[in-house]
Amino acid sequence: MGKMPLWADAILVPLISLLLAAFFSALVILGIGESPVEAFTLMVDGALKRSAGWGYTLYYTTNFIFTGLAVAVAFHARLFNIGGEGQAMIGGVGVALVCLYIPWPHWSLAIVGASIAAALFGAAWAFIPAYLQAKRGSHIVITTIMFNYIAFSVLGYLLVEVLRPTGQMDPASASFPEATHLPNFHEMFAPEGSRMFRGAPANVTFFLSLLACVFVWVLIWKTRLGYDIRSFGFSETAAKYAGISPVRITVIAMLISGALAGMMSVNTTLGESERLILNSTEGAGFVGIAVALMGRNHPIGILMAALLFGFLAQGGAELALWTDIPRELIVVIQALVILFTGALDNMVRMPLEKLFLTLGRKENA
Amino acid sequence: MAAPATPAPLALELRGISKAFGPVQANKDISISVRPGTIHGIIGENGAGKSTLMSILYGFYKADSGEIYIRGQKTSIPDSQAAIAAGIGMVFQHFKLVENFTVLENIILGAEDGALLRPSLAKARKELKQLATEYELNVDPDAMIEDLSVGHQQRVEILKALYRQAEILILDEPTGVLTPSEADQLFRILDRLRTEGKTIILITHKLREIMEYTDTVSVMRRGQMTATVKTAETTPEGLAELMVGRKVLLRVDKKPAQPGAEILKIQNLRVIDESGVERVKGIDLTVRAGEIVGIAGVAGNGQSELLEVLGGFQDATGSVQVNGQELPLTGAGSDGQARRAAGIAHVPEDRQKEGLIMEFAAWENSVFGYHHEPEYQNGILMDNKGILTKAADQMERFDVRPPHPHLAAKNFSGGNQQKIVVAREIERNPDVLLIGQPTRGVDIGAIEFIHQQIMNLRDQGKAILLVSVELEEVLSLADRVAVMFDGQIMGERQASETDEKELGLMMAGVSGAQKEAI
Amino acid sequence: DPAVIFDLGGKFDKSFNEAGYNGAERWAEETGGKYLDIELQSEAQREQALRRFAEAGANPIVTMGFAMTPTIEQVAPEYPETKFVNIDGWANLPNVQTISFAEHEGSYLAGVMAAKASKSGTVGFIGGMDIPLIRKFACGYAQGVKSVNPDATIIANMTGTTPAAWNDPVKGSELTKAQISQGADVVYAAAGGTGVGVLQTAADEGILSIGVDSNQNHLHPGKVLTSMLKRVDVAVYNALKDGADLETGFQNLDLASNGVGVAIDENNESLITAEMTEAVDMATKGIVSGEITVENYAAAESCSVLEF
Amino acid sequence: MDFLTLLQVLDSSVRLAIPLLLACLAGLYSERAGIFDIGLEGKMLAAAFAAGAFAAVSGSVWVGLLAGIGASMILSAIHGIASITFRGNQLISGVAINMLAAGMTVLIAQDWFGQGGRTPSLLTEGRMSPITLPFAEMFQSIPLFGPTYKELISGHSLIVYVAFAFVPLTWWVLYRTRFGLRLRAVGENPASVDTAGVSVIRLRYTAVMICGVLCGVAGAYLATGLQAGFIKDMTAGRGFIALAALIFAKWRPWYALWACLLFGLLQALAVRFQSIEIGGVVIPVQLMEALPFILTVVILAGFVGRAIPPRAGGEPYVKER
Ligand SMILES: Nc1ncnc2c1ncn2[C@@H]1O[C@H](COP(=O)(O)OP(=O)(O)OP(=O)(O)O)[C@@H](O)[C@H]1O
Ligand SMILES: Nc1ncnc2c1ncn2[C@@H]1O[C@H](COP(=O)(O)OP(=O)(O)OP(=O)(O)O)[C@@H](O)[C@H]1O
Ligand SMILES: [Mg+2]
Ligand SMILES: [Mg+2]
Repeated sequence: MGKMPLWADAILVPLISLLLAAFFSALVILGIGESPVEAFTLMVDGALKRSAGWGYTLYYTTNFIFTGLAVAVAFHARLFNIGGEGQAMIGGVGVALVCLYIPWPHWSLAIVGASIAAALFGAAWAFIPAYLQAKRGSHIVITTIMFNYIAFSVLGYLLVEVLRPTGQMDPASASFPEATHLPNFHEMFAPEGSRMFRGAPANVTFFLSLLACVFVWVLIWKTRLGYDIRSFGFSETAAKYAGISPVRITVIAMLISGALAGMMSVNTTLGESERLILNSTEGAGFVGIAVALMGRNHPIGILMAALLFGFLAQGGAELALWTDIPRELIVVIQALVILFTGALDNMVRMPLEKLFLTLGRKENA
Repeated sequence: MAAPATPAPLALELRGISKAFGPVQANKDISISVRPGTIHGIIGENGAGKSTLMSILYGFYKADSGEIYIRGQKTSIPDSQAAIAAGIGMVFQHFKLVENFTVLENIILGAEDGALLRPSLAKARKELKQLATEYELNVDPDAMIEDLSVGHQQRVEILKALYRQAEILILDEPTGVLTPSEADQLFRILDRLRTEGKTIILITHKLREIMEYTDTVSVMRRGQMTATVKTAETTPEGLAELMVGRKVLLRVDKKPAQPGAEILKIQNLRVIDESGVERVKGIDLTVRAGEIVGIAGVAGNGQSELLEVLGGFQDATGSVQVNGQELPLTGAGSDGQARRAAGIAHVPEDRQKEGLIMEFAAWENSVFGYHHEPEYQNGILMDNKGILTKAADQMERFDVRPPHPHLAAKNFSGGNQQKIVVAREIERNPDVLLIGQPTRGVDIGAIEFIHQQIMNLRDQGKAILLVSVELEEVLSLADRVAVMFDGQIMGERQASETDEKELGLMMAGVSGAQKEAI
Repeated sequence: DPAVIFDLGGKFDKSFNEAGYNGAERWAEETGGKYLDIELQSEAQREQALRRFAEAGANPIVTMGFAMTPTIEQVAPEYPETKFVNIDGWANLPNVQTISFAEHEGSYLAGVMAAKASKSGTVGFIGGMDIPLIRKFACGYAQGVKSVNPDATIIANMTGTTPAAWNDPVKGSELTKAQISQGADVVYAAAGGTGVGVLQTAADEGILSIGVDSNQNHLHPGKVLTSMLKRVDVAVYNALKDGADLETGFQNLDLASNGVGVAIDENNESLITAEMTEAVDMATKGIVSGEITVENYAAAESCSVLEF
Repeated sequence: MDFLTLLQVLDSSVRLAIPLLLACLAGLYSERAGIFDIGLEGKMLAAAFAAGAFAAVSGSVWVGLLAGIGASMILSAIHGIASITFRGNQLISGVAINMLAAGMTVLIAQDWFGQGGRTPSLLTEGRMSPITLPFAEMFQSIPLFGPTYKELISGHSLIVYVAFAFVPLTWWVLYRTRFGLRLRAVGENPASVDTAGVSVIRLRYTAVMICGVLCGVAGAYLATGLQAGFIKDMTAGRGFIALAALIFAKWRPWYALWACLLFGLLQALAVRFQSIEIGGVVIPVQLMEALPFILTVVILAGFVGRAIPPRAGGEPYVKER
């Protein structure tokens, strides 16, 4: 049935789209009077040629994997969860509570406890929009947007009034106990005395995010629940015919989605800042939307897209370090990548399809 | 079927039309000519390319190559606007109406006079009245499309074409969704249009309609035009063979029924829908083992709701028993999975919206609704390999074409989609089979096959409840026929002891008792 | 070369970070020197920026904002040869210079001026995000107002509870209008970019406003009563000038050391009465000599004259 | 709350509601035509920047307004190309446009003015001045009506009145004109429009462009009406609130007006009454902050029920696959 070979569809099209995005980014950089070649070299050097660069890239990647998966799971049930940001924030509250008030003997237990708390809190934050959508038909796009704002207020209140140690200026919780410190890549992989990965925030949570990819893949394509979710996503009437309860699937899909978004805070809150801070999510919830859409809602695609956005985040930081280019340039580059690989994808795909079709015809003839 | 004596210019001529959708060659070098004032039939299997050809003529698709001549003039039809200007109107198989617009709004859409609506609406209203009297095309101009029956929606489509002064009217499977009386009325209208000199192209899967109403007929197969003949000079059997490429049994081979115990027992069933309207008003019905009970009736008289209740996706009150077991009709235990567990299998009326997930591969669809059953599980995961093997085998046996389990459901033709659903439900070996509109829009090759499967199941002693708007189908399949009107059962007849005329009267609300009293 | 790390608000936030930026630019202009800088974009970059600059040999590394403190505490010991400066922080390490400001004292002076300028006896305060630092401003301001007019009403509002509160001038305008309608005729904006809206609306509506951090008097000449100066620019300038030799340890820049104060220049001369100047001088003297102690919200976590 | 306070709160509601209303109507045109648009925020932001920049440079608010509309329309065109011509995902396109605007505005502003992503402050000629309606002073002595007329109805900038006028105008266009009929149809069932001989593509582009114009006006109002220049991210989520209002309004013009006024009112109340004390308990400011959002959820759950979007919304019109 395919009009194009699989490799072209999965690799060639995104590649050309990326090149287009790069081309327009270069134009923008030229426009503000800087050198695109230099900028690109800096980004690649800083993000991919140093172990610490990789440590940052993978740290951001971890965040985007979680939020991307969160968006994707909801998407399979045809639910548009824009609330990843808020769910991750509240997930962070769960992490903080668990780490501050339970004396964990070892990080391996702490990460389990924190993951469960993050998932539960994130899921709880997704529950109300899910329930309202399922039972009352309140549009989930609005309710999740609203819940992002509400989460911000909740977090602000908690940090200013409740969790902040007296005398501390910073609206942040106390630092977590030493025992909860997650091993980072430096501690895990660097040989004695080596500077490999030093200072980079990538930590063991990265592997947790890979596990989450596998989990989502199995869940969606290998289990009854996944079958239910996809059926419901494609056709609500058919799902009803098959005895799949729309209310149940809506709620469950959103709970899983919220849990995944919440688990991002294991990486940021427990893995990086080791205390709860106000802006730990930094828009990763929104980037997750782009990641999921670009990754075609498939864990492998999401992993690739998350890597790309991780690279952009880290490469952008390097740019900001060594040049005078305003940091917003990275936002523009990200936007162009999303635009060309996501929204304008057919611009590349359609001519390629035609090309392959004529090539195929010629071969047959 | 009098054809004009003098050779007037052709109303329409297509020369060498080809069209490919990506790798699929939907039309290959097709030529056809149609004389004015005739009804020209087009038949062919599902996916043969009939709709594509007509859509090209109507400017909906663009042909890759070929020429179109209208009344002898070479005409280029790049879009529907050009087609309309050339006097072509088309009633699509899937109507192109805006559901939440009124009839009037749908009629003027694209054919407004001037930038403001009010004058256009007034003018259309007047003209509509005239057309209504002229052609017996009555519809309430202010009704919402979504509130109309399919038959009325079709009238709107025809009115749309007439309002645009179409000289050539294309109808794509117009009777697939109509009741017999609605179909009769449609053909009366078409007849009148023909006598006025308009040209009509009729796509249908029903040989009877071809034989009764058309002047000439073209047969398509796999994107090509295989023959064009005068209707008077052919036979149904001959056409069927041209279509399918082999001999087809046009009659169901039916052995006498051997009814056994009561399997399905329905008492005082009532359904009130979301908007508070009572759709089913107290039905009593039983179906016994080894028997097919057919429900006839004009669409919208509660048959759909009856099936939905039994299938577990509509709440109701009253009592339904299967094998003596009472089934809950609301709340927990009343969903589709509980029904399946109770031994009810269900081929839904709308295969695309209910019976299949169009984006799922055939193998995934082969367990749709049954995917929770232990036999498809492998620990906490689904036994996808097992399902795939089974599906491949099932597709082979049910002659699903192409027999590729990895193909998405949407890539099968309507008939083959239906076979996938029928195979899934029959293979369950249920005690009760509910089956709604089993052959709607399905080509005759597939109809033959599906009917045979239903018969086999009956002969294995299963209870079958069949709902169809095709009286002919109900009569030829069912052993007992119940007619529904306005949410009630007007009466029951043995299929062998009744005919279309009597059933038709009952469908119109003339109760059996009344008639007997006469 | 030295390096400057600006906090998430960015170096053009019209207040705190921008003051630092101005100091650095002044140094660059005067000495022809060059400095590295970065505007942080994410939390994870804090450590990255410190390390990368330290590894590149930058010295000293000036960081803006208290949020850098935990990271400095972590990174500074690994680069003992590098001097770090943390403005607004509290890090206590041998190679770190920590600079804090007595914003409450400066705000107190602003409060004194506001009370003197107010005819209605009602003055306003508009903060950015509701965090302790901003309450410190508000509390000092309120004390200054009360010192002149014990019956004065102080309306204190925060723009929001999220970082967006620093960049919502429209809401700043609305808050200003709301305060005006409640009788305020002087408003003090400690709200970053949101303050732009406050000052604008105050000017439009014909009341007086007070700027913050940098000298904002020039934004609406004759309509901005004064600006509470927080001499971050001086601190940064000095740090860069001292270079690698700078003295580490804890520095509190208060009124006495001219680290905070109120701006008086040609743009607001016309608004300053002799009486006002006198009151400000008195208060300054009192604070410097210790006769007046201004309650510090950050230390006490409460404010006796203002409820939040 | 006394009468004057009430008036002031309402006055503030109006000001806060206007950008929402314009963006909401913009979204209405686009979504009614079947093109979902979560890029309202970005378009407003781009317009605010362009309006601020050009008004500053030219000294004319009208040049600013035109520039704002132009900038917004460029983004609209991108959205159109992505979602109409190339049948891309409309949500992705919207996300990209929001980010593009957030980045480009600061980048260009910095490049042009070097003020850190701000435009220079506008002087009077660069700003929209409030219009005092006739008789405002004369009526003032009439109780209730007088102050209402003077405080609430009079004294807004031209765009406020234009925005209000757009509500009935939009209603009229949508339900009384040929264009409106086709627009609604193309959002419900594009095939019906196509087979009726009307170009789906042209209709949708028109709708998307109208959306651009209205977003442009909204953005220009922010930068030159409510404020005196552009600062980065100054839309502060208003595009998303407008989107919420649009769904809340079930894609209808009059409802959109009420929805936006309600959101404006909620925001005005939160601005006006921070931390109220009820029965000795001080409600934290964070709760007041979140109140508009909480109330939105409550209202949505309790009163509005299922909002059915235009049926073809979000789906590209694909004839041949
Ligand atoms: N829009 C389309 N895009 C791609 N392929 C199409 C499209 N429409 C039809 N096809 C393909 O073209 C072929 C002919 O389809 P067409 O709809 O013309 O058949 P048909 O004869 O009308 O069948 P049916 O009897 O089921 O209505 C089919 O194989 C189908 O897969
Ligand atoms: N847009 C499309 N893309 C790909 N295949 C299509 C498309 N539209 C129709 N088809 C295919 O064309 C064939 C016939 O399509 P069509 O819609 O005319 O009939 P149908 O509704 O599937 O069947 P029936 O005639 O039984 O109702 C089927 O194979 C269908 O899957
Ligand atoms: Mg067809
Ligand atoms: Mg068909």
